[in-house]
Amino acid sequence: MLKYTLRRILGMIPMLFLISVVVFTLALAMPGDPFSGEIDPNNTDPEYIEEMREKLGLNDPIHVQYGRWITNFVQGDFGKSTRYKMPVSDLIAERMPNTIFLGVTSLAITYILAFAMGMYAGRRPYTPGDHFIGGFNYFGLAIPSYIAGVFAIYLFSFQLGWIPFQGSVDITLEKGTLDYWISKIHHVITPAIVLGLLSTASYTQFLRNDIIENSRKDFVRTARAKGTPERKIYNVHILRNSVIPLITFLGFDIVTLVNGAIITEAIFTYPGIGQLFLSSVTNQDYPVLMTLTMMFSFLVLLGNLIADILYGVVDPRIRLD
Amino acid sequence: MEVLTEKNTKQTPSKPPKSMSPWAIARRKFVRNKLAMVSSFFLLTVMIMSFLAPYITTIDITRVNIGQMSLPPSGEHWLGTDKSGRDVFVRLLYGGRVSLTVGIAATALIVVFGTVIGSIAGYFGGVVDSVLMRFTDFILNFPFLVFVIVLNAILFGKLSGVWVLIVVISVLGWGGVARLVRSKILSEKENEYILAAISIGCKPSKVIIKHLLPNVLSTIIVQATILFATMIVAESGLSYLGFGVPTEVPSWGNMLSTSRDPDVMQNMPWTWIPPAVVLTLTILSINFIGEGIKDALNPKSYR
Amino acid sequence: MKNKKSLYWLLAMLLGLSLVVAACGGDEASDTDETDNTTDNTEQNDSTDTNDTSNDSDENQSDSNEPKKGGTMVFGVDSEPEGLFNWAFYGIVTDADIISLFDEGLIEYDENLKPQPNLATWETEDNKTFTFKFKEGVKWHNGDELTVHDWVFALETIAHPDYDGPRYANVQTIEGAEAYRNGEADSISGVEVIDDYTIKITFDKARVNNLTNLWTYPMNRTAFEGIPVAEMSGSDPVRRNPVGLGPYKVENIIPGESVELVPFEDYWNGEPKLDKIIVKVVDRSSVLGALENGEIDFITVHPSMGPQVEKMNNADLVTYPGLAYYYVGFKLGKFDNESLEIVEKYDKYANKNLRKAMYYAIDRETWIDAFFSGYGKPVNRPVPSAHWIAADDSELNTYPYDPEKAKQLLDEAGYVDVNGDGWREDPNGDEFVVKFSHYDVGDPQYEARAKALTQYWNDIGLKTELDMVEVNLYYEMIEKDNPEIEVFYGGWGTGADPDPSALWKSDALWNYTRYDNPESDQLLDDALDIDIVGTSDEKRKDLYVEWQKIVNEDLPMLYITELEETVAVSKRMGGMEFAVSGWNNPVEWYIAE
Amino acid sequence: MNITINHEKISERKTDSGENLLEIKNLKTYYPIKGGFFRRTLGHVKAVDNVSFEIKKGETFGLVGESGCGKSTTGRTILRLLDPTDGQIVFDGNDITNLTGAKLREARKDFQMVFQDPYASLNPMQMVGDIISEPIKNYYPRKKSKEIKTEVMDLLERVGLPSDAYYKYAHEFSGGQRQRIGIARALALKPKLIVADEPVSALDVSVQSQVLNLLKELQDDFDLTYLFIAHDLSVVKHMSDRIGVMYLGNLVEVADKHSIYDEPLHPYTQALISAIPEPDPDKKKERIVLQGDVPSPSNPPSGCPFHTRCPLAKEECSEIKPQLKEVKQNHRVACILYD
Repeated sequence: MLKYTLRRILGMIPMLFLISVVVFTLALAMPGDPFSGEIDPNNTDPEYIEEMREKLGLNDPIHVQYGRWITNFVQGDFGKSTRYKMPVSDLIAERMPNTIFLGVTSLAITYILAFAMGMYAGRRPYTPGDHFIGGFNYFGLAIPSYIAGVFAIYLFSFQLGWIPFQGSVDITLEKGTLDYWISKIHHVITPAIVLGLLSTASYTQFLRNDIIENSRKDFVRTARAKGTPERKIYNVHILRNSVIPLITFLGFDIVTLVNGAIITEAIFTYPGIGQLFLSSVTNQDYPVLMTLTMMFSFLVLLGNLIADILYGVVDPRIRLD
Repeated sequence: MEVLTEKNTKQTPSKPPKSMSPWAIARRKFVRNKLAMVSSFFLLTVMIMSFLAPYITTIDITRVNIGQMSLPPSGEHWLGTDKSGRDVFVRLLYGGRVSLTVGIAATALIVVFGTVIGSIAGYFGGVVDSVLMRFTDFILNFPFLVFVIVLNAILFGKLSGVWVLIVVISVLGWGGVARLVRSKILSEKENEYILAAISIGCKPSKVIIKHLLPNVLSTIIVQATILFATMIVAESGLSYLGFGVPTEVPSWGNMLSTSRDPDVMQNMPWTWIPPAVVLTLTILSINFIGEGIKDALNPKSYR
Repeated sequence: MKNKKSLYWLLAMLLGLSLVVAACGGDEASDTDETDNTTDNTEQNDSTDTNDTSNDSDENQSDSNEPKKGGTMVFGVDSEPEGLFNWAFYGIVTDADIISLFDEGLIEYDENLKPQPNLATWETEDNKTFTFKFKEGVKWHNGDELTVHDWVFALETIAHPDYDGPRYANVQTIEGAEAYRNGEADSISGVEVIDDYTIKITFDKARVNNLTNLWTYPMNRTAFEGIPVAEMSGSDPVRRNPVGLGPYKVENIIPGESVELVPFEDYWNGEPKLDKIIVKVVDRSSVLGALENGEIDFITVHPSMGPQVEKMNNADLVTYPGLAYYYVGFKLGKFDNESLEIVEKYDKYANKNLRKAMYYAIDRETWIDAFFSGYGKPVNRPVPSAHWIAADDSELNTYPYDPEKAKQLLDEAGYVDVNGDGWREDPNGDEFVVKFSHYDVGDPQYEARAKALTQYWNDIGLKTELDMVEVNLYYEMIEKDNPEIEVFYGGWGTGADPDPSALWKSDALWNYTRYDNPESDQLLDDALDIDIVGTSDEKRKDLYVEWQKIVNEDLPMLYITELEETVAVSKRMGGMEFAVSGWNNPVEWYIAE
Repeated sequence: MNITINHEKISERKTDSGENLLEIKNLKTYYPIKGGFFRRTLGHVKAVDNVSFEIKKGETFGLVGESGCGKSTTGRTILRLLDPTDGQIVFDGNDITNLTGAKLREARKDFQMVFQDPYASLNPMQMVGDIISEPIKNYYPRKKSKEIKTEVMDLLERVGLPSDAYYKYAHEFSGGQRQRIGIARALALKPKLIVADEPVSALDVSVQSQVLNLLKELQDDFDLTYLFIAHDLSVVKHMSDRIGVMYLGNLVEVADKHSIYDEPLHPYTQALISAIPEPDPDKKKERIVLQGDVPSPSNPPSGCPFHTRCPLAKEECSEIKPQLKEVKQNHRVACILYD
């Protein structure tokens, strides 16, 4: 297991290297210089631009440019945002907590809702309650998250006024106070639900089916025969068996969150990494764009790794070696 | 020996009683699935109306009608007009054309490419498999949305119209199918009928196409329905964010993106609720059809 | 060559201050792709009688009750600030709007865009040497007193070789700035400190517009102490704890999201009345909802939202004249970026009658009503009406909507349908297709309005194709004279200084149409020549009117519209006033109820 | 059950035409074991380790051994469905060891296989007619489809299937019928050699004999040579002319049927034969029970592969690997006892 994990981690290195080549190539292929943002549009003197290009090394052969970029990158120097004029790492550090908060809340809500609904439906299959939850799930799987987001803002923010329509926190509150955190949760709750909608629906479905299947298995019959209370059968015996496969989805959740955050943050004007990414594309802020793309790729790699490892941990039948 | 007695009964080759192929069985099961049938009917209607849009209406869909802007639904304009004075209903049809085209084309490209790569890797194994699968992993490890957005920004204006988007999402999307097909092929390959096929002189290409693929086709079809839904969502989502099909092309996502204008969102719901509803129902019906096919193709039914 | 280069520098400098690339229409797009540096129109203006094209600003603010103290104002911005909260470093309008709440400059501009003293007064004899006298006792937010040294610090920062902001052009004309930048001098020789409150600035030569081009924003020296110029733009005093001179000071910044401002007790020019100003980023899609719910008290809105705001019970729409105009340009030639001259002439659109016909074909009134909710009017010259050099329409040709006249002009010019396919062919009988390009920022309305223009031309028999191009690519293609671009839509904003040289002279990079008329070049040069116009605005204006007549007749571009600035102000706000130069000093603002 | 019906016939068959249809020389088939940090090949599973024998034209050669001893691998390697690691396969005078691509495909015409699992060996998506006609179409693409159909109908009839089977799918048939389809497919090309890999082990006992008898009839009709692989000695006994016994990838004894059954020489063979249930309950015989498990073929014991379980093992058995030697006429054995 450990060996497998180690090998997988080592295997990520060439993958990251290849991705970095692709990212660099893409940046070169985008309209304009990959570093053209650093050239001041108001200093259009050709000689000055030439001097700048020389200074930035844009006249070097491409592999030299790549080498310089990747060397700095590996050392944690991601360059300076051409738009915000600050180190990319600082910029990401500023936004990162918001996205992590959003992601974690989304995960928490997903799991809570999925458990509540999945267990209810699984215990009482083919009842109206189950059908209702089933219907909800089908819609959850079918409604694109941005449509759900637009409806949510329209309804909850503007019509009902329950939730804020933008931002991550009320600025007037002092950092660290209880109110501050309540405000943060208040801001994050709707985007988090929208972000987790798809996973919630699929987990609920999965849990329900698994519980129904498990409830027909021998160990449940045995427990029943022994007179174990029904509640205990479901909460202990069946749930334990149904939860295990669910855990393995955690890795894939990271991947889903990466993609989902971009859309959700854009709809809710939630200042996180996803929004930063979108604006870096429209503003051709290459250092930010390249760093974020690398970061997202790394997260996906990590997510897949975690998924595979959890698979192995949870289900020893799957031979990893 | 009763076998011998049977042997004596000479029978001339005659047109036999109808025998149920595995596909026929699946078809019968599918037809019995009400939800799937209703969904198929809905999807078919949407598709036919969308693709026949140019024949249903003669309105020039691109024309901006300054005198008829922002009209609510009426007898003349069933779903009203948008801010450009274009008829929303007609746009909905044309939008479906684009969204469904993107969905179908991207799904087709992905399925074909993924199946080719996956079956080659799975069938030949060894070095071929390693190389192809490393490449697949490489593609799979790109965050889909991120790279679609970046690639789309690069190709913008270099390729025309919706094909940029189709090509981009196809290039990035085939990894999952390739992996799935490969694993299915690997397990299907263990069956002796594959050895039999080799021993009766089938070329590798024939083994894959005639023997392996028909047996993994059910998986591929189910996967294709999921992909189809995903691709439609991807198109509309990207268009909503402004990275999808060009704004001048009507698509459901582009129609929905008008709701980013608060005026439209609050005061002209007739322009964005129809695409939202049709889109959601389309995805829903594709999902139901997918479920139906999955049930119908459940191998327990015939093996 | 040497000569050419310095000329180029001059143009770049002029452009830097006086003209603005209104990439997608300054105000109308919240999109952050604009490299706006409209330092001027964000100036506060405390002259009480505003140049009143604002329809209901009076009724709004003249609640005649005394300005009250207290309350929190929520100041909405519809795009995310970049967080460069310093005049010397900011890049986009949103940042400038926020800076103007907590910082101000030495001079300001009145409703006629003429400089007025603010923190300093000035005197000059010859338009070459200026003596500035600072107000005494003006305090920075950190308690320091404002002295001329803060200004010198700002000027030297901007002239420093490591400076990475876009404002060097505003310092470059000071004598010795170039030498300082090249490292040949330790200080700028044209900057002479007389005492803590008096300073003399000498320019390299006398110009009509030296003052309007000069950098007049001091920087607090203590805040930036120890920070190398190269690192300033990312440093704390710019991004996290800006120190200004304005009526409010920055209390807290949540990057990309909101800024909290509180009153500055020692403000020199009155007493701030609000307890707090919260700057909030509001996505465009949420603007109306937020206004309706009273969650924001002020925000700049797109003209298309205007009618909705007008209907609201708790907010008013205020309009005031803008400084941008929109046009349809024709590529008439090819520019060489190295030699700075037009090296080739295209003849596809060279026929003046063709251009005139295309102008007559457009129903601008209807078009503006449809796409800008009427918050704009047709313009007949490349100068916004609000500007003091604007020629009166009576002096110019006008091109009202007249499709018949358009067709007639085309017939005369030889553009007739010879093969009977319904489209006109060119005078040689070859197929003629107008290729029209418009930038695309993902807003469907842009496509609609561009399409509408092509329809006007289609209607007079000119076959027109529309091409929507991604906005970054669009300006690159226009600037490089990419052959894909033939007829294009664009917008320019002007600043306080009226000089249009950088957009119109034949050797200017930003002369996108590649318009080449020696007469026009001469007039533009004369208007800047101190020997010809002296210090007389009248003489200068006459020359510019003459020039406008020429470009109105030549039509290298079709001047489409000038838009009004549209802002939404909550009914509970008092004391807010707007003019062409922007809004008044925030110190006047209060909450009425 | 009437397994005995054709017994006499078999024993009377002429077996020694003297000509070898198939010669296997030092055949080795190894599977690599990958592992470790860098996924290198760490070792090999020696599924077939140095096996040599020959099959004469027209005879049935039985290959027996416990499951996992490599007999199926041997069969598949001979048909070149697996690639041999080393050794030589000579079929009808031609070396087919290194044939590839089109040449190998061409050679395949003459040797076919009947598979163990009648459920997995028929493509569920094909109609029976297609399954049987496919080999003909592969090799005679120009043959008229009508002609092919007639041939297939004949084959169906010959293997005892109703003619309407042509349009049916495999899932509509019982195991025995399916195996008949498999046999018909193997016969379609009129091969010289058929490798029958445990053709009845997956079938109900009641139909096993029918299929076995069918195979025997076909052998006469089509002039076939069989390599008959089975783990069941009684089945092999009825089918084969000569028998080879495999243990852990090695051939330990080869002889004609009578010699093997009447006087098995190798201790392993002796143990196997003692385990055959005797139809006559009075005829008691001592059963040799082997100790321990079959060792892993990835790590076979040194010396004689059987020494770990051999009741007669000596010390040197763990050191010297005995070679197959002819100790009597037409009776070869690999055991130190007969050196």
